[in-house]
Amino acid sequence: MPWMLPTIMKNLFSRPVTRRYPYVKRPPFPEARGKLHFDTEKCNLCGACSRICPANAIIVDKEGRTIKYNPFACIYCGNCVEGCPKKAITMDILYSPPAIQKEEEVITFPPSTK
Amino acid sequence: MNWIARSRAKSPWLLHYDCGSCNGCDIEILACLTPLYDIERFGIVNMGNPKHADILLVTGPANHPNYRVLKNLYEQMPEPKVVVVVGSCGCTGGVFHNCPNILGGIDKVIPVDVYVPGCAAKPEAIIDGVVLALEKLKNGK
Amino acid sequence: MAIIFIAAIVVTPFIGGLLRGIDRKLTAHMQGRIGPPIQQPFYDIIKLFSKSQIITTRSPLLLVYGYLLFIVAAVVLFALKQDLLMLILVLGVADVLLVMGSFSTRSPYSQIGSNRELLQMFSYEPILILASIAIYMETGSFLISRIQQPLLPTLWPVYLALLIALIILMRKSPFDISASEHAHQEIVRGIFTEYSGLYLGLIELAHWYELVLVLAVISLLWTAGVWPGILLALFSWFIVLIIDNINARLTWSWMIRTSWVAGIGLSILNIIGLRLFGG
Amino acid sequence: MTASLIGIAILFPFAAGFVCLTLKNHKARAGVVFLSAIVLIATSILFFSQGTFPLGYTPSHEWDMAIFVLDYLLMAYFLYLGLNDFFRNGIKIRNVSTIGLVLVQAISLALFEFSWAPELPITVEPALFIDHLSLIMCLIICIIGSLICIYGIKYMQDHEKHLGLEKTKQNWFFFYMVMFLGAMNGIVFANNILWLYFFWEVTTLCCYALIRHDETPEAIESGFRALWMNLIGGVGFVVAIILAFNSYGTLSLITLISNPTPFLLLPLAFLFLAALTKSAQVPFQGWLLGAMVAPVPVSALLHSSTMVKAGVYLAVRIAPAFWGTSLSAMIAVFGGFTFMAAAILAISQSEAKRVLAYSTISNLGLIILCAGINTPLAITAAIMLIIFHAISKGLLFLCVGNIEHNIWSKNIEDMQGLVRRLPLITGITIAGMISMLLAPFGVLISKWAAIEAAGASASLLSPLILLFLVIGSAATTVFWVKWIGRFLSEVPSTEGLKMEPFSPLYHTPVMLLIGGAVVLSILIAPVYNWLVSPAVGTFYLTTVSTQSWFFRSAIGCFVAWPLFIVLAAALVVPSLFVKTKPERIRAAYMCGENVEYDTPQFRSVADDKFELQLGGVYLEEDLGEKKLDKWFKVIALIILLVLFVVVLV
Amino acid sequence: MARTVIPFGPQHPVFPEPIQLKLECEDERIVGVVPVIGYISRGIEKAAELNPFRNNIFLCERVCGICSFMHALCYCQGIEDMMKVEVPSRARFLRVFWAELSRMHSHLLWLGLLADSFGFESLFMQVWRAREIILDISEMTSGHRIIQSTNVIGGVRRDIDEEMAQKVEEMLAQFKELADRSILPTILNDPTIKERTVGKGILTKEQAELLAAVGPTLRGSGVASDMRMTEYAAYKEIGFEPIVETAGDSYARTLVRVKEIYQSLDIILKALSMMPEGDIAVRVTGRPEGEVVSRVEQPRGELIYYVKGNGTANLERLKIGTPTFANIPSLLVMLPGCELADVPVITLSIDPCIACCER
Ligand code: SF4
Ligand code: SF4
Ligand code: SF4
Ligand code: SF4
Ligand code: SF4
Ligand code: SF4
Ligand code: SF4
Ligand code: SF4
Repeated sequence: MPWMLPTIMKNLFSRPVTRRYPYVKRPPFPEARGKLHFDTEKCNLCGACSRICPANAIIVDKEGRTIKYNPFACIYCGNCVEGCPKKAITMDILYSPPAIQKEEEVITFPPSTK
Repeated sequence: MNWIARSRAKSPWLLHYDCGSCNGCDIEILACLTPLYDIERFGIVNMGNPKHADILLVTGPANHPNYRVLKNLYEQMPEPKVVVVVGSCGCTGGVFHNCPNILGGIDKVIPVDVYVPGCAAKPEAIIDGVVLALEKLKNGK
Repeated sequence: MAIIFIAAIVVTPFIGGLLRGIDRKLTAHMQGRIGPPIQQPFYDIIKLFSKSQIITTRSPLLLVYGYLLFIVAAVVLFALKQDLLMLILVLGVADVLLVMGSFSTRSPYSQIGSNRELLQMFSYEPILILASIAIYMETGSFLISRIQQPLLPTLWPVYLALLIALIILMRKSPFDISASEHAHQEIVRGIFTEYSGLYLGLIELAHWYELVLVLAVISLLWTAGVWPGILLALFSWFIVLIIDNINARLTWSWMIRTSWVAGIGLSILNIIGLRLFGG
Repeated sequence: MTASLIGIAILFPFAAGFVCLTLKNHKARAGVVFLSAIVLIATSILFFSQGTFPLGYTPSHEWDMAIFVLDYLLMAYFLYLGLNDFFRNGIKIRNVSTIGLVLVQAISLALFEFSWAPELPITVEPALFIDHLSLIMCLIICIIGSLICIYGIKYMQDHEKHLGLEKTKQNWFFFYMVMFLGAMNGIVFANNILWLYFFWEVTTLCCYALIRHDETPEAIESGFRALWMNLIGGVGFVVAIILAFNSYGTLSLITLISNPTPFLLLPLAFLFLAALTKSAQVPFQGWLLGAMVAPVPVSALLHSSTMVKAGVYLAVRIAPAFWGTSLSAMIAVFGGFTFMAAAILAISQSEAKRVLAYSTISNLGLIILCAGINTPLAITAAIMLIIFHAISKGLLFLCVGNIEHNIWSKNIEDMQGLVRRLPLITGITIAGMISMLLAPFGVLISKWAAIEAAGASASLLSPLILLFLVIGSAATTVFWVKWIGRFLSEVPSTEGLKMEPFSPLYHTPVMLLIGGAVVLSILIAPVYNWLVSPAVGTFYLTTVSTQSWFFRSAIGCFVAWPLFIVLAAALVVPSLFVKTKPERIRAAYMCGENVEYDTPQFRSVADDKFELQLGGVYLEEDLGEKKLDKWFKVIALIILLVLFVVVLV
Repeated sequence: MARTVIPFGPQHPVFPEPIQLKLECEDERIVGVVPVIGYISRGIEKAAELNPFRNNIFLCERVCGICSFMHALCYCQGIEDMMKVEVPSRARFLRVFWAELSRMHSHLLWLGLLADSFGFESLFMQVWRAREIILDISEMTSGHRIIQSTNVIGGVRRDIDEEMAQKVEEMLAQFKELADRSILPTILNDPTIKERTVGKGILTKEQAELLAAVGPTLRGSGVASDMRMTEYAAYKEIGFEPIVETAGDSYARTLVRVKEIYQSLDIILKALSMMPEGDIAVRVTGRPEGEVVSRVEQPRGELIYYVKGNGTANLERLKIGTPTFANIPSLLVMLPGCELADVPVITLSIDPCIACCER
């Protein structure tokens, strides 16, 4: 009964601890795992990321020279980042935003120069 | 009318249903209620009862034993109502995409208005998602 | 008289809504949160009024109007300074109609909630009636208009008992038994579970009236001028908020025990005291 | 004119009863019952509109002689009943106590009349005395009692059909039913206490016979219980007669009441004992609960207009005589305790008629409490309670009887969702309960007056009385509302309500009664002015005024009719514009596992469908009869003991 | 006597997860309980046979998001056992670090839910506010707030450097201060909390052993049993004593968990200070073959992974034995006879987690 009293009184007379998101945004931790970026320069469309993705979120189309990445399936584990032989995938510290439509990202590669 | 739209946007009440999630997103939803995120700032209250709710927050993928319950809850919510799916597995099946008991994303069962990706979705992302949903609510859907 | 009549009907819900808003704000602050804006209850109620209506059965809907109307009637009776005991009985009518309404659907949680609401009435009604009798013994009349002296010095045990009733009526911990205001407990929203939209809004509106009314009754205990009375009421209200935040919610049997032993006990002792030494 | 009306009111039912007994033809009997009902109703109304009150009337002395003889015949019959049972079934509490009590009564009465009394039979001028209180009782008996008899015509047909009886026993049934009314009129008119005593014993006889009507072992047992418990009251009566005559030399009730002296307290206490056995106060509630085995019209009659009302009538009648004494305060405590105890016990009951019975006991306790408080406001409350309780309780019994004949059960649990199955009768029942329970109906106005009177009572015991009063009235709300809740608990459905077929003999009496309850509650001011105020005014200064139809006492004011407007608005307005379109109907919330929206089923173990069951709350463990009954009886006995001690000291 | 039979769940505000209790009551006294489970069964064990064995780490983490780290740990330890991999000792210490961090956040989460279940909202808020500090530590060190995703077969994926360790210690001190000031005294002393928990849902020592309860449910009944006593990861070096209470009621279980929060705090600090330098992972090649049983102590009790490999990239069988599944029978002993209002409290007192119970 009275044991909670000091706490609530202290709370009542001090500033709330609430983070005022979305008006004030806290910078994410440097280690935070967010959405993926594919570097079309480095990637050679080997497909390793697709094979090791536990969520089946990456589809590499070697012929069509596209990578389809589905942020709504991705579990942000970073397995692909670590597994990519070319280090072509980087992970943002910002999470991918909510959306009204779930659209896959299609990353198109310039035609092969070989 | 303006008043109504405004009030709708200012007073969204939640119903949360866990359809087969791993708990990760559920506890992040609960975390949104707590002092650090405090979504009651936006008038959001977690109601726990479909008849009082405006927003249905669903976590987890749709699975066979559970989709019927989800449907029932959705039907018991009065209009206007919106559905927000939280978490990658609810959006598409995510990491559970090849589990035998899974139907797939929640949109296989009920119409979904907002998708919040992430595994687990961060509280910030959930707030963003709800804010998106409010736009829909405002217009009476 | 007509002015008082209309003012009571129109102004009361605004005060009630505002109090609810401040209530939520203060509660949030006590928990270290920012909380909703103070006008939040008004947003809520407008939203509820604008929702589409879904219905289980018809009778609860009819009875909700009765609940609201009788509470408004009680408020008017207060504003016109009528008989206090009658006012309490009229309040009882309102509550009975609410309970009947939520009994009207075969729904597990609203039934359990209604049963508990009955037990709540079982707990607080005696306190209110005894309070009105104690006030009578001091003033010589049940009419509110006859209260002229400050009553708190002789009626403080009754005041303490009324605080218990106030907790129950405001549906706050530890006696938030029938509706579980925070909705995360065993009976969902209890008695309110099956109401939605407009009807839930009407109930909320009635609740605002009821809140103001009960506070007004408490303010009677100090009628050496209006302001001290109002301060007393607000003070009591604030005490209830604090009690709400430092207690777990208890069970109905505990509620009945406390309200009977403490609430009825204090009131009866007070009445015995008045009978023996004064009045 | 008045003389013949009195004659009709008392004698006609006896005559009609004998005619019923001889008639074997159902139609003819129904005709007689119907006719006597009309005659009685007409008589009482004529009486009310014609007479000037109070009035005394003394019929010729042959009647004194007749009653003198009949008295002993009656006792002989009781003795025969006891002995008969003794020889058939051996020693049992029931026959031993019957025999013992009859003998005590007969011997002491004989000793008194044959050796001490100066003349034989003792006559009193006037033998009959009729004031407004008697008149109110007469109206209740004749109107409500008659309606119940009419209802009984069809009820007993169905009842016997259900039992599969070959030979009808209805002639006996109506013999006692109709005679009962005459005896009751006798009680309320009598001024000679010996007459009063005779009619008192006749009601005991009727009550006994009607309870054992079905002749099941349980019925016989209950009949005997009613008999011997009421004989205790009879003994009380005889003692009171002897004591009163010894100290006053007269047996005129009115003389005694209008000249109270301290010596009077003891006979009054004994009269009160008779009153409280008759009105089944704790600890004597057993017989009334047992009486529930009787057919419904019997219960309705016992509870509303006859029998138990005789008890409270007597208590209210003699109240002026003990005004301001310690006896008065103790009576208030006693009544208050019964009010509370019975209301609490009613919570744990699941059988409809038992709930009604406890409610009756409780309300009678309240009336006795008012008689004990004994201020004009309290007596007003008592008389209004007698009126409104009679109407509502008679109504409720008839309703339950009707329901029983539709669902063949008296268990409240089986009445779940009955509004959908039998909307008409259920609606009336609920209205009847509301008239017992909610402001601004008459019962509640009376209760309001009772509480204010108790608050204003100067007695040192008043805090105790108040305690009983508030707890009792809170408990009353609980048991009524949870029962109403049972009725209302229905499953969502898109279909509209379908009324059950209208059955004139069943539905007319209940409709008349509910109409009466509502109209009289609305017209509380004129009812008060025409009936209650003069009745109170015979012995008290009235303090209630009905300015602008508000019910106003010196210390408070009840504004009834505006509340009726609110009630009407609350019922009528929304029902005009609340529309339930089928597409809006949803299932009740069952955690998402509803099977269909219109069945009370949910999915559970192994995906099977399970019936949702919602039992009522009975708090059996905390407030059950098993736990509390003993203690309540003990406490009540102690109070009674203290009461007598107080009187003797 | 009138009987009430109602569904309690799957969607019920008391349970964050879907489970149904079919309750039978008389008045409000519970006379029968049948639990209905299976609402969130996804078929993870089957899916684990379809995935490459390394990917299963991520799947196993999502058996449940609360003690996800333990699942990954248990799985990795199993595979490592099977493949005879020697895990570097720094990695073992880091595993202890995250494991105990999970335990803290799990217990705090549970404590908040318990407070909410008996309507003590302000306590719920305080607890979860304190919990955010733990989550921040988690995000700072692993990149995820609740699913740390730091285990790999052969070690861990993230390291904690000096600076970060410093920061962690600061934040833990902050947490301790908050907990000491506002949470602990309330839980230890508040009479209303005791009213709601003491003597509710008693599980005797004999019953607990007979029904094979695990974790705090078992320890609350006086049995000193904790998988950490088997000294996996770095518990051997750090040292470990299980926390035991003897009353066997809901309050005892609460106390066990509250004390474990403090114990975990100590273990984390010890792990940070004792952590040896070195690699955080070894490279593992080859494919698992054979079968193994791996056990770790989750916040809720003993977690068992049975892994069977057949020399291919896919496992032949993965079987998960979870603590809640083991604790449900004890629940069925505790519930009958209690009040309806106690159902949430007692149910939560075993800290039910349906996600991993049903997988
Ligand atoms: S693994 Fe790397 S290089 Fe290969 S396809 Fe993926 S992103 Fe490109
Ligand atoms: S982060 Fe994980 S889930 Fe997302 S794409 Fe990469 S491997 Fe797949
Ligand atoms: S999205 Fe991830 S964290 Fe969220 S419920 Fe699904 S698996 Fe769990
Ligand atoms: S397969 Fe299903 S039905 Fe058969 S035993 Fe298993 S759970 Fe039961
Ligand atoms: S849990 Fe069993 S039944 Fe379900 S998918 Fe896995 S293997 Fe099949
Ligand atoms: S016990 Fe609970 S928290 Fe832990 S893994 Fe299982 S479901 Fe998750
Ligand atoms: S599934 Fe496990 S717990 Fe159940 S019977 Fe089999 S071995 Fe025992
Ligand atoms: S509970 Fe165990 S035995 Fe039953 S289906 Fe699930 S995994 Fe199989």
